[in-house]
Amino acid sequence: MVKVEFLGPIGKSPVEVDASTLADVAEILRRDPEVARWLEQSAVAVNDKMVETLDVKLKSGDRVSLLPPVCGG
Amino acid sequence: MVKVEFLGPIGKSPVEVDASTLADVAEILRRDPEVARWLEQSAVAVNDKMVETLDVKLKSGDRVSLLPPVCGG
Amino acid sequence: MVLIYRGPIEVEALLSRWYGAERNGNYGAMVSFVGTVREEGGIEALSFDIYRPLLDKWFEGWRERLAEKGALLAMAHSEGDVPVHTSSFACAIFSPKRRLALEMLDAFVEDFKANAPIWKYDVIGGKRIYAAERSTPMAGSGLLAKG
Amino acid sequence: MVLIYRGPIEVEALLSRWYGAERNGNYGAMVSFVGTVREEGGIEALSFDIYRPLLDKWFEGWRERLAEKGALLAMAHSEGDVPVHTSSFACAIFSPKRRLALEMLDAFVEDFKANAPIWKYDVIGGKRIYAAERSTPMAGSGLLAKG
Repeated sequence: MVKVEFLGPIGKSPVEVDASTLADVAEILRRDPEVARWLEQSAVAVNDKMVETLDVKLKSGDRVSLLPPVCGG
Repeated sequence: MVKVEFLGPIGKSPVEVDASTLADVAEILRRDPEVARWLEQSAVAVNDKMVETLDVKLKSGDRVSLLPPVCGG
Repeated sequence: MVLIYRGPIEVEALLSRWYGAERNGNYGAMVSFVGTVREEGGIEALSFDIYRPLLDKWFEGWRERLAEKGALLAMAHSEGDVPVHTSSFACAIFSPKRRLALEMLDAFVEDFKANAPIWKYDVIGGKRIYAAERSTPMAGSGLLAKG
Repeated sequence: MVLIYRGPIEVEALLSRWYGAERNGNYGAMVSFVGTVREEGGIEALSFDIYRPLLDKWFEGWRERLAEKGALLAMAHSEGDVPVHTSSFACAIFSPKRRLALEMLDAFVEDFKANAPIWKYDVIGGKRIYAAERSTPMAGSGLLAKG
């Protein structure tokens, strides 16, 4: 299982999903209305590394993080 | 009499000169070899106000300051 | 590593510490920036969430980039509530050259605003409200909305 | 007015004082610069002469220019000997906007180098040697050589 965590203001507890690529994760999250509205404006990290393609392979124990718009300072 | 003071590294004590314009002061100072070599690279203030012309009128008690190249910081 | 304060930064102690630690490093120039919470829009405080693992990675990238230019970078940020007129962000660059330090500080803070994984909330009437309209989507946002 | 120190600036106390005095001014951004004497060329110290009346006039001109933009300027400088690894120059700008503060700091220090009536000497073997080759003629120099 892959763990998906929602950072900052998304304010949702982590979920475990069955996914072998990031594209699978995208498909699952698009079905959750509470999360779907954040997808357009969120960046994504896998195991704390920023990713820019849906082709990323995932294995059990991997961690996917959703990062909504930021504002430090 | 007009007082002429030599700031920073010129290292010369003030002198009193008889002058009615800054052009008079220039003429007097050009005759002093110790001072002459600083004139090309020095700016001038009259009564603590920077001046940019030799036409400045002077009266007794006025103070002319020579400011050689600076380097603060 | 980014220095994280729970609540406001103790700016006086921090600047003293940075200056004291680096003045023997023969750098010549120290340029620092401190961001203080302004009283505006009826807020009592700002509040911050930080995702530390990515913040540290992002910061170490900048530290290395500056080290290649002979400069040293330091940064502190608050987590949780930071009342108005107290400070949430501080950074300093130590460099042999002032101009370089100022330029790098500007570029660093610019990228910080766009890509440091920190989320800001206004605190009004004791409630924490996400500062959505002042926030910036990070580079690569929207990936999971595709396909 | 410029704060003049006889010898090195007490940087920690000065930055604390500036920060403490201005953090309630609702400025949002404090950008500061500290110049520390580097160990190079076999010097023991730098030494400075200052012509205070003109330095204060020059500084007040800048202070007013920045006040028109809603920013506050503070500056300190040393007179006399400043040993290596101690500091001779510090300035800070308080502003609602960081970018503006950084740009103004750069412009201010640039003009400071060219037009503040301060003279620098290297101290080597106890002797004070005018730093002629690092010095800049002020605007309007050469007037008395004309005619």
